[in-house]
Amino acid sequence: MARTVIPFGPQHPVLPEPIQLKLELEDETVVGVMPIIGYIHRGIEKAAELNDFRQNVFICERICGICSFIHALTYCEGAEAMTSVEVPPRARFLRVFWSELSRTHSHLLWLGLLADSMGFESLFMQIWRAREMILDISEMTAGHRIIQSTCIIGGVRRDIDKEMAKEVDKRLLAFKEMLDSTIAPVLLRDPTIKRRAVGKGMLSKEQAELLGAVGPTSRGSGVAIDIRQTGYAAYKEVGFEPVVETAGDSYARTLVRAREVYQCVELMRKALSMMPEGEILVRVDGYPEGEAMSRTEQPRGELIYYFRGNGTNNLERLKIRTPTFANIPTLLVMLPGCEMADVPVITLSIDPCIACTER
Amino acid sequence: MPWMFPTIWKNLFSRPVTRRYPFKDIREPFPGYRGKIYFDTNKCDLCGDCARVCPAEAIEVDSENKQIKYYPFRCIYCGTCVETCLQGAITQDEHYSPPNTEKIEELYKIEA
Amino acid sequence: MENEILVEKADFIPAVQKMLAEKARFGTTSCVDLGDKFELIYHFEPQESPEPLTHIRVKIAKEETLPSISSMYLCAALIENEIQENFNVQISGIALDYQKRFLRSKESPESALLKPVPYAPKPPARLPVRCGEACPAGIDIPRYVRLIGEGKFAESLATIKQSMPFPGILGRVCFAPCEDNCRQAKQEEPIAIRMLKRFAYDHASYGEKATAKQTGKRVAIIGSGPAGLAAAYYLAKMGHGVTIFESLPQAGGMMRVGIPSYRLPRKILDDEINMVKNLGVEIKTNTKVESLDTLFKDGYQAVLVATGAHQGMKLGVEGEEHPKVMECIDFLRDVAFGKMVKLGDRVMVIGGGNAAIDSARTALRLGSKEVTILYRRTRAEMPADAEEVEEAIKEGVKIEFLAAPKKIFSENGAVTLENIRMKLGAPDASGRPRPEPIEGSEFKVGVDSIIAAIGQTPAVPEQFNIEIGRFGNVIVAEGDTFATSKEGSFAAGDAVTGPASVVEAVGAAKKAAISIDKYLGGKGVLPVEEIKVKEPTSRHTFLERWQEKREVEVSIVDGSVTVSVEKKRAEMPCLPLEERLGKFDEVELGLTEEMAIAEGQRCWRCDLEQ
Amino acid sequence: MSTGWLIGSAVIAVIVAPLIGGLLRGIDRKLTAHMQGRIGPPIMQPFYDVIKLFGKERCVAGKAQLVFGYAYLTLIVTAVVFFALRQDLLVVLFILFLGCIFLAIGALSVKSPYSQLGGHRELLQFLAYEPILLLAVVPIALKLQSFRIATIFESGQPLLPHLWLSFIALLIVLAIVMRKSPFDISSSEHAHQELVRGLVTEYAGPYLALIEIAHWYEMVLLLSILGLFWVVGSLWWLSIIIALGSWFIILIVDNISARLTWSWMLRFTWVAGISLIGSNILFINLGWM
Repeated sequence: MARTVIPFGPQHPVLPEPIQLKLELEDETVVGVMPIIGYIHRGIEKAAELNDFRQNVFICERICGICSFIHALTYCEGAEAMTSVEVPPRARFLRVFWSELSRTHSHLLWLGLLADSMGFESLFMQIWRAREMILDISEMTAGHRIIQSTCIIGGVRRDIDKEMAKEVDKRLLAFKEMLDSTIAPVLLRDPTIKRRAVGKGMLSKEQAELLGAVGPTSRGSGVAIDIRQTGYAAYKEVGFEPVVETAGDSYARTLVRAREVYQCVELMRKALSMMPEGEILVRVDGYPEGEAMSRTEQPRGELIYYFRGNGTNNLERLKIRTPTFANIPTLLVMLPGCEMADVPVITLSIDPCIACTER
Repeated sequence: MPWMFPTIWKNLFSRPVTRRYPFKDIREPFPGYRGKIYFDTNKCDLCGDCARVCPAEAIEVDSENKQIKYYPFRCIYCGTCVETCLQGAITQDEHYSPPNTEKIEELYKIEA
Repeated sequence: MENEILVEKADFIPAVQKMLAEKARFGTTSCVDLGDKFELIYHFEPQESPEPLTHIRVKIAKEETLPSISSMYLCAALIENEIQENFNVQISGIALDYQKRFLRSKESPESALLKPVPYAPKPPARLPVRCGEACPAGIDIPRYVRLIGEGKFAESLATIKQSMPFPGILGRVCFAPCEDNCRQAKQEEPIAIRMLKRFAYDHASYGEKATAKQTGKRVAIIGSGPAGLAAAYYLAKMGHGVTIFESLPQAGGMMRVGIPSYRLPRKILDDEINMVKNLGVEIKTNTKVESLDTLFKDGYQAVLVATGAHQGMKLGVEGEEHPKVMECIDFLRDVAFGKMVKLGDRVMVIGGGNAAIDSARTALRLGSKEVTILYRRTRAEMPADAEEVEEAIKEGVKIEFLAAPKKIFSENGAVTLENIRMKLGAPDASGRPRPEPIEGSEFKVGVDSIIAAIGQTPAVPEQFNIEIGRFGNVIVAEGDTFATSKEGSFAAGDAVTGPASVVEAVGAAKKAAISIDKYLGGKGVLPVEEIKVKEPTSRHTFLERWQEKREVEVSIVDGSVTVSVEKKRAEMPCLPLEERLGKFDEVELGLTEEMAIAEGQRCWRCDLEQ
Repeated sequence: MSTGWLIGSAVIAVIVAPLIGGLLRGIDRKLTAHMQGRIGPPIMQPFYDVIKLFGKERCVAGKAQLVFGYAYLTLIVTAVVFFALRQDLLVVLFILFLGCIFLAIGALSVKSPYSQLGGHRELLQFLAYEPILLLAVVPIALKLQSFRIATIFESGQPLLPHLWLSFIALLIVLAIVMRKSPFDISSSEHAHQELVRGLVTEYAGPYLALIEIAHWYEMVLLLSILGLFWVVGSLWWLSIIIALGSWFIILIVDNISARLTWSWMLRFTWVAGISLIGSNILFINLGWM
């Protein structure tokens, strides 16, 4: 059998981010895979040590272009813990709203990319069309489509008044209607999609645990871990159940994300309706001192920030562990044995965000 | 396969949802969009707060020469300077700043 | 931070191991440069996610080396590697093998973890196979053959033991209907299934583990032949108290008295009988049971009649009562119990079954010079094993085909046999051509002894008071339950079927044991040991497997020569001919390990075929 | 029909076929865009693309590849000429096959793994559709006792009522030749695929333009073969409708299905295509059609 090494990336139309997978092929079957990261290291951890700790919010927000709000939120949670700031309740609910908005948009983006990697262009366009509705809500409420910049230390910068909340609710319902009528049936029933995803990229529950998989990747294998259960922001008040699938294949991971989109819509509507009146921002006087750890659930999984301050304007150390970084090792289990044609689908099924990974 | 058919059939006979940006049918941005940054040279008192809070170091205040340098290609349009300015000298409108072929910088001469 | 655990470098690994034991999930590692030292903080999430994190902090000097935890948490490898690169922290043990499998570290060897999960992790449903269906004992043949091919001899033996208690005996004397039905025989030669069974017994040991609780019920078994022993084995395992009554001085029945020791060494037989005894079975030798009713009176709730077929059939020719004419079964019994039997130089054996061959070969070993077998039909119709016939001919036994005795009388001090030539006629009820005498072709042969080996019938004492069939003197037993006409008594083995094979007797005894257990109020479930072996998950097609076997060798030295190597059936190593005569040493020596493995791998595994 | 007229039509075919092909590609992209709710490129976009490609630097991975690229174009054009001259249908098809093989060999002559795999897949694709294309001719010949295209024109009665099973089989072939889902295996229409348009990855500039033009020829030729199914009688214009209709069906299928793998394609085309044509042949022999 002919053995070929195919460089899948670092620049490849299927994976628009720079990760390289050196695929060892025997004819069309993948027998070995070697992920190589490190193409876009930006030194954000170091930059965060050099900048004012308040400005770091905007830097951390730009670690990832898709789940930016949640990065900002994680940073703020940690910074608030260090400066002993109590975030007003209204701000916490708003944070839930925006982070779910972020998650919805991320999952839809991913579902679109998945459809594209399967060559299902019309579904891709349809999903991104639905995503446009979410981006409109983002622009309406936060002022920007993707990088919302609404979360700062001490609360949030913008409020959502009653009128806007009503409008948002209307748009969310329209969005759900669109999902129900055009996208969900195709994702759930289309035989060509199932043929491409069912049984591809198997990851068992034990492997997911041992390899430290997080987020939908582990939930697709039946590991019920969702950091939102810890109840940061206002998740405790809003309340939710993690979405878990047990099959462990690419299709299961797809279903986890698709179901989470629906869950997000519910959470956003709940957060808006439960939101109490009051302040949205408090003054932050202190300087970060001591250590803190903050964890949140990003669309791709658990995001961990570790802070260490010494009472000055700057942080002594900021450590960021992103979910994709934890999920990359699972590729080594999922890819060998699959067909070359399934590589894009399987690789995408962990929703790799390389910009996150490299920081 | 048939589950996608109604959607594409409907799309085929309805108006496309994309727009010929920036030539035709431009949608007005939502109120509150964070777009271009302007400095009001009459109001500015060269305190330099904006330069200090700017996370991207896109603003440089030169109090000796009484001028402000603004780098739109560094700016991340977070709007922190607008919130910070006590004089209300910085404003942000609701339009995207246009693309450009070179990295320009804007110079504001402060009169006061 | 809360939940901090400050540890020294020496206590670091034990602390992490403690986290591992508490099933904590590893989150991430942070490193801080303290100028002269590094501080590493390992963050763990204990069990459920709403609980707060636990942090293990360790400070090391810059030239010191910290042990890696990636052998415990594989997911830590990537993070430790990153810290190693970014901070120049020396971490021992992580050497990420990017070339091969990315996450293999020095401490964790290549594990199954990094192999992909097959989509269908369950082994494929297996198909019924012809060899297995042919086996009267229902042994899972393809499985034990495969396990030998994989070198797992103990598991293989356990597989055999699941359905048949005497692999040592049947590995030597089974007539192997499985091999006749082997599908591979159509394309190549059949798999040497019997030899592999013997190999498994010789090269692996097996401990009886699965035994049910004692039930307190008692069963009497009459006859310690294969059927009796097998039934005793299973009944004992199902928890019943079993007593075997044997009229002969030693247990074993036809296996002891009918099969010569050069085919079945007495040691093997004794081992197998001891194995049954060790299960708590009592064997009363030299005890003849006169009546079933006395047994029931003695407190046995059930009786199994397994008396076998020990009565030789009459030749039915004139002069049969001549003193030099022996029944083969008597002859073999006498030899087996060490009685001196004088045969003389010229011996004539009449019959074509295994008993005839055994008698002839035994006669050779007793010192007879000229042993001839007289058979009415041709070799193709001989009921004896082809292999046995082959061996007999090798050893010097002559076979006179198409001839039958007509008259036996004394002439000039020797026995003379008048025979008649036969020819094959139309097929009879058994499907074999009926031999018809050719008139006027009589001829005379002078011999010293004559052994009649034309078959046996059961001899069931009348006092047993059970129904006897009209033909062949056999006990009438119900097909499924093996129950006889008498309440509480059962029958199995040759006594029911007429003379048959060991394996058929064992198979029948197994069913009879189940039936007896049900009669005694049990569930009729045989206790079976679980075997832990990985079942194959791949399904090759028949064609692929067939081609696999034909290796093609290409020699590059002298141009392109292709040699196709066909894997042949293993040849059983045998005792050289000159060492056989006069002794009763076992002729077959058993396969070597390499031969057995090669033979096991030769199997096509029709049971996995798609 | 006079020889001069035939030669004239051949010349016209060679000139007009790529124009039609390019135009169809343009309309294809526009329609696909509309189905996806987009505006899409201008209809003339394929021509702009090709013109732009011609203006680019000449860059080639290996001389052999160049030769194979030209051979592909030449052979396809030859096939079109033979078709226009109303020659033997078998000759047309075999020239077409030869051309396609040259394209695959061209891809295989480069060391790039993408190109190699693409070429390999193209051969598999070839294996999938060529037997069907070839077999589809058999029922025509059975019906008309001749493989010549001229005979179809002279026969005076449309083929479709008798040969609609073969026609459906040919639709599968059309989808493969147009490289549409679910069959866009060797070079996906958009490069968002694991092989990055494997087959033509290593062609660039003017040579890529040549390949593109050859594709147009190929598509028009295949549509013409589909048109043969109703080329005579008073309703001759139905042949154009049939060709365009089948082209439109392929577009729809492209938009409602995901790309599948080559092993599936091989199985599907062989089972579906051959059984369709086989039953057609059977029915003709039984006199049912």
